[in-house]
Amino acid sequence: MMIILQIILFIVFAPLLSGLITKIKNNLRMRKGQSIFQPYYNLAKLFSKDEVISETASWIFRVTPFVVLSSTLAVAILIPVFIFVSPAHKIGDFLVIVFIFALGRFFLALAALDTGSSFGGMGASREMFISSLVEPALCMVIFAISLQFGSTDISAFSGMHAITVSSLVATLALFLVTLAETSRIPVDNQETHLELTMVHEAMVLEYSGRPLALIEMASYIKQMIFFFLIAQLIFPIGLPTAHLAQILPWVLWYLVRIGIIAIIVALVEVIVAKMRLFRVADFLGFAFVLGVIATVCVILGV
Amino acid sequence: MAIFIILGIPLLLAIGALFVRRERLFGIINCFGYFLVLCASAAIFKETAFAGHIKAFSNFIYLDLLSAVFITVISVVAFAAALYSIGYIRKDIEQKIISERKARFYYLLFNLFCFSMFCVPAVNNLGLLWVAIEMTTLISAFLVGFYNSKESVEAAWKYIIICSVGIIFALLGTILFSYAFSISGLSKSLNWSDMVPVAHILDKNILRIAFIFILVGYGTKAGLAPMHTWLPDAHSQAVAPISALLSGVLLKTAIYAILRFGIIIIKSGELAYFTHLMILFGVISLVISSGFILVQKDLKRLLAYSSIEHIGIISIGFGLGSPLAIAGAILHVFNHAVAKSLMFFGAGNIVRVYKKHNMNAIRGVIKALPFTGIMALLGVFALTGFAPFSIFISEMMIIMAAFTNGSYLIAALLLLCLGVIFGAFIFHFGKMLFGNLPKGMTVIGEPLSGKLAFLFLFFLICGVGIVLVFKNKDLLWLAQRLLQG
Amino acid sequence: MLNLLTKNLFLFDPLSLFFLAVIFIVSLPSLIYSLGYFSPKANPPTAEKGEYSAAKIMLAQVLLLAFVLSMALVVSVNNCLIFLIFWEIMSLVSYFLVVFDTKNAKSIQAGLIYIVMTHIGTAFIIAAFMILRNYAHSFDFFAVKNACQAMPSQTRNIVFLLFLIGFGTKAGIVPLHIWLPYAHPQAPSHISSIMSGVMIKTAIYGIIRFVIFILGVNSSWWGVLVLILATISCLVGVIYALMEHDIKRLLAYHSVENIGIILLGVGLAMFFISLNLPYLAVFSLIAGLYHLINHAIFKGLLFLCAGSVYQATGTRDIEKLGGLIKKMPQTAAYFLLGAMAISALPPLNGFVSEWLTLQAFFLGAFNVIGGCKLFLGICAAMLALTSGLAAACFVKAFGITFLAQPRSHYAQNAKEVALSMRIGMLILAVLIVIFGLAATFIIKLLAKVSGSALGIDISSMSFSLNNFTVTPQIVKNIYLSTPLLALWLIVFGITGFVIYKIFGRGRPVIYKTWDCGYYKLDSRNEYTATAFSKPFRIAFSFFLLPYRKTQKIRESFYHIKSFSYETHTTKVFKKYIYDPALAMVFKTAKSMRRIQPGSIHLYLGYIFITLLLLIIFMRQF
Amino acid sequence: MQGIILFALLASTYLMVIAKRTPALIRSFRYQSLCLFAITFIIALTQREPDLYIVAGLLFTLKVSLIPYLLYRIIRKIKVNEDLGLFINPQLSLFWALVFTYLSWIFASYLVSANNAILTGTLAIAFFVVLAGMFLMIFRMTALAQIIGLLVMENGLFLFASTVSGGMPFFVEIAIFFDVFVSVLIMGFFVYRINKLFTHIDVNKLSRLKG
Repeated sequence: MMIILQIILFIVFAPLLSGLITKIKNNLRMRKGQSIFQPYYNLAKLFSKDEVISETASWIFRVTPFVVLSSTLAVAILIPVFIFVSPAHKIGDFLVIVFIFALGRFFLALAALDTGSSFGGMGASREMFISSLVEPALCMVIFAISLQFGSTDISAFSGMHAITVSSLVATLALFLVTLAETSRIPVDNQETHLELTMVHEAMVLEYSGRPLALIEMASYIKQMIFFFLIAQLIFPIGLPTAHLAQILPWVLWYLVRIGIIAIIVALVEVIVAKMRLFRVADFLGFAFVLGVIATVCVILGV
Repeated sequence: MAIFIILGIPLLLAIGALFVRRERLFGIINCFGYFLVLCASAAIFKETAFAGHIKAFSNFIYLDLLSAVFITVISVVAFAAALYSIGYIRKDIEQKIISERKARFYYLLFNLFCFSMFCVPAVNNLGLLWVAIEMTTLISAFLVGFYNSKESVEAAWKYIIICSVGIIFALLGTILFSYAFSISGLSKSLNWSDMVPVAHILDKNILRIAFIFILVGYGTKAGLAPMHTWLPDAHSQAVAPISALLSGVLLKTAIYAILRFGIIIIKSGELAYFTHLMILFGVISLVISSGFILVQKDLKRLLAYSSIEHIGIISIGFGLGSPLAIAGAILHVFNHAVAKSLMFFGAGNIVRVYKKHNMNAIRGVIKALPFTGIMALLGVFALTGFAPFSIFISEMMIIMAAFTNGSYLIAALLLLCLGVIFGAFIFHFGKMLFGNLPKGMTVIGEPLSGKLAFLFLFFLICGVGIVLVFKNKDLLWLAQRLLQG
Repeated sequence: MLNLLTKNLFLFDPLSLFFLAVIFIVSLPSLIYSLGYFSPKANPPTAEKGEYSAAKIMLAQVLLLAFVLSMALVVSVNNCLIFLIFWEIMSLVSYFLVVFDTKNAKSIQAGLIYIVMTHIGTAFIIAAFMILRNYAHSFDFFAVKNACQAMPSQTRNIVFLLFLIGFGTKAGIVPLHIWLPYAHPQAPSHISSIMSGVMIKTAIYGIIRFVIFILGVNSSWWGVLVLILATISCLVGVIYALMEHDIKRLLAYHSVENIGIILLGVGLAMFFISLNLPYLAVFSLIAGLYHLINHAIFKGLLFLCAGSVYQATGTRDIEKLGGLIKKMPQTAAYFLLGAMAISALPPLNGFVSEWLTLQAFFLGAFNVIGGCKLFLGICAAMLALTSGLAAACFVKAFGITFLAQPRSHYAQNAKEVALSMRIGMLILAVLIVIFGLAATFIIKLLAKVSGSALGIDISSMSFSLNNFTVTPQIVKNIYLSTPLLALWLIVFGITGFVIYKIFGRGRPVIYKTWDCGYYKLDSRNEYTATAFSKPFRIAFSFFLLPYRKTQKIRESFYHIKSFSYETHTTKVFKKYIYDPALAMVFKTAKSMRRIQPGSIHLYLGYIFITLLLLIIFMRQF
Repeated sequence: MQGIILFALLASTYLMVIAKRTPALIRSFRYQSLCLFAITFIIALTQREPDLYIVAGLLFTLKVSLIPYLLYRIIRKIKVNEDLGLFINPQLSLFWALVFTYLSWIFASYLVSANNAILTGTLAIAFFVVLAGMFLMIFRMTALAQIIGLLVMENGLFLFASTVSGGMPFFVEIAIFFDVFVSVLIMGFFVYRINKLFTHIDVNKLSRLKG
């Protein structure tokens, strides 16, 4: 029951988030910009189109969208949204999330190589490069957080807690990681299809129609999950008991928090310029260092 | 009296070699003769091991466990060499390298050589011991210069001159011993069995000097660095079976001589002195030989240097002095003799087929000579002390003893040098044995006798290695009895 | 005093049994596989006919059996000397297997490097045993164990270092790993899978048995040292693997990496023992052992797959391959499974053990104080980096080898391999899944093993809540349930598929890959492995020191007829440690050679001088 | 009486050390052996031991007459130039000889208790002769010189033996004589061969086997 609710929540709101970000960005750039609901229109359009599959592609290419989607959803049910503990918290903890995302990414990269177009290969190479550099930073952040809350369980820090220096630093690090993971500027740029800059888009270049829709959906959800994690860290709130009356306003507040994160991301995307690929190493290195600092702060108890 | 068989048969064969016309037949007779010798030596070993020492010929001949061990080693290698010679010499004749007459000459020398070597551990009188060893030099000089090429004659010359010089110092040492004996107011005698009981009352200073002469003198013959210089020349030029005898046994006889005097030194309460000198020479030999082995190009010289290395290990073993080390060293004498003979036989076959000593020009032996190739490959591992072959055990014992004595430096050095030498050997032999056949080379069959010799030795290598792990108690017991005399 | 042997020659405690299990789990499939691999008709296209004559195959099988047997004996004897003997036999047989292809100069060189490195390692082990024997006066494990209690800590440290170097050489810890990428690729593939899957594990056995079980950890820097070395091994191994395009060498480098991960578990165990945290010690040793057996399985599988690819195509260079997933679908599937497992993707076994290892770090960090927390954290982060890079590497390995279009005639006419080979691979593939899903049971078993290895009573410790969920510590409510995870993944996957079908109208259109209008898109346009690994090459250039060779042949200033471009990476350890050392040794040897110029007078001089010196310094002796 | 002979022996040894050509060397070797014979004979007279007479006789037949004859014969057979080929010129050799004499004196006095001067002297000379022989072998190029050097050492040894311990047991003595004789024969044989193969007997040029 909870699981269904939660998934529906994610599926419903994730595209909206992305639409929101795009809208804000456009407005900040003094453009009118598309409507917030554009992502829904896109998805609908993609679902109605029929797909083209490369003749060199193998079953890997066909199976990938489902793997990506299912891995993302699997993470989605590990996140405590409605009540204090996540609906499926017995499955795994914070670390497991990292590994599950890796699963989806692995297949996406393979699919990109599968079609034999050099864009795909390029995208796969870059994606794996970035993600493998994200790993240590993310791990360090998780380390700092779990050290602070004494457990790698996500629910552990979903509750009410004081904002300390360490959690601030950790949040910053997590934020940088999120930019990389959700293929945002300065690491990647979702809006362009210029082969010099694109990473995620290059991987999914060969996809069309419904599979593309599924992959897009998955990436929206992934983004929402990461925003949620940041939100939990920076805007801690008490969690309601299982009464529906309490849940609804809480869900609202929950969305608001995520919205705020989205706005910040949009701002960052507007002010910052995209980096060269090889600068990303430094960028994520910085995130890693922040993680270390956060850990030190925890150890010092500030 | 087994000792008569041991000394007699070689002489008889030597005489026989002059008269028996057909070398092929004689080769087989020879082989049987040495088989008898082997059995006899086994009997002697048994006797001495339990009954203590044997005397014969009014003290001319004196056998205790030590001499029994060396006699056994000699007879084993001699038998193998005799076996191997059959095929080897015949091939030489077929290939017109030597004539029938020369073949008989070879057998004559072979037997005389063996006789002289058997004399060394048998005699009691130290003067005669000296004579016997000098005899080995003189006879084997012919065998070194056998092929009468420039190299072989040069080698023979160096061999005979350097060894004679060394041996003269040995004689000087012997005289000094007898001097020490005489000034202690005892009746004039050079009998070892007379000297040992009174060793403690002899003049220490003279003994010390005397032992230096002995060590340098017989050390030259034993190939201890830096007196080893004749050894690679001689061994690389000699006839293959003789090379086996030279480095398998001849060196050991010299070691035996050193030990005889060493026992007197020890009995006179100068253990530390003996120990230090032996270890010193052992270490020098080990280090120098490992260097030479690393950059060697000539196959037979390589093996010769490895003999120097093993002599070094043996003398370290005796130098360490504890029963464990002695056991290891004695064992090593045997194991090295066996393994080295095997390698020299292999080298002999290889050189015969490839017509050259230079290892860089030899490739794909396993293809050209499958049997020899495999044997050589296994032999390399046996020689460099790889389990499960017997040398591993003996080296292990010596290293163990080094650790137990707390002389960690020596142990470390041993391990280091053994590592280097192992690497060098695999490096050289890996290139030689494996790889493709050179052009125009065909697969050649090998004589049965040669194969038998290989198998005999290889059986000993493995067998001893495995047996000794289980029989070590008795071995230690032997070792303790060994230096009692 | 020289009792080399003891009454009970064999020891079958849980540790030994565990390693026996590992050995046979990997060896049996390889044996099955070898039947097909060695069939005379099924030669690599490149190798000339009759490469494997009947006699040679016979020999190979005998050696293989001897190899397995020797390994089994190594892990089950109860006596240092016998251990040493079987250890040497193992090395010897494996050497013969490495140089099995005697015509190939490469394999001879590989064998040389391998056997020499091993022998050096053995020398260290011998030294350690001898020191131990001085205290125990026996080679019996338990006698030694008892003697170790009374040993001064200085000696213990020395012995520990000797063991670490000795076994580290065999295990391939950086910087002692250099033999591994040479030796493993040269052996026949099923042998490589045994060598890489099992043989190097015997070294881990040695470390656990002799350092933890017998010697006993007494100072915490041991664990720290092992952790540091392990971390370095992980990173170096995986980075080199990324640069590697010979598929078997690539796998060999991954062995270095995985040995690092295993040692992280072991090192943590040592660390926690010295801090007296028994529960964590047991837990992290479980993690290590779990990864050990996992690595044995999936690395075995991957090597077998690589062997199949080699046999089908005749090349090991992945730049020449591609599109094999259509030619040999089953092999591809197995390889994919193995790749997923080794890059720690849920819900397979590699994921479980890496999660356990990370968890061990985290739980440890909760319990230690101050700087140790940070140290553990950074180690954990490095492990994460390693797994990320490993994933990247296997995307490359699988993608370039099996996907897209064939890059050369090698891959063009490849066929699926013989049945027996496929069976061999299938068994291991199944095991991968089982070890992923049945984590809790296996952990229960491993708990016994590590408990007995560490000499800790585990009856009071709980490692699993219900039968499907791993819970290191309930109080911290940390859970992992691979079956559930797998279930959900499948459910969601099906959901996605259903949605796809519901909205679906008509069949998908099959058409050429989009080629920007350049209508002749062929395999030459594909992304190569070199290109794929370029970002990593640049990011880690400080360590890899890449350099390129370009050569232009120009007709005129304006027209370049041909242009060749190569890029290489510098093997740091080889170039800056091993080569100079070797050069030095040879130099000294050469200079030593000068003392023997062939002049007999000089030789006589030596004798004379020796004599004089001895007489002069007689008093010194 | 003995003293004079010993001195003569010493002188003959010096002559060998400074000798430049082979015949001279052999001649002085003959003198040396003669002195040795004389000493043995005197000891035999004084001690009235039948063995010693035989030993002396052997000494005369072998060392004084037979071996030098053989050596001369070799020289005549192989018509190489009779130059010894000196590494060190006679003057320097003489200097070294003096040094050796001094060394051997020290050595001798170390061996025997001080009061017995004559014994010490004999020992010193004996040891010096050995050293001189060694010197000849090291610093003279030709093969013949080395043979003679060996013989000289052997002489010194004999002197040594007969002085310190009144000679060896009889049969040993005989065996040693026999041995020496055989060795000389064999060496001569090899000298022939060397001359045949290399057309010279300059053993310093024999350096094909090295390293």
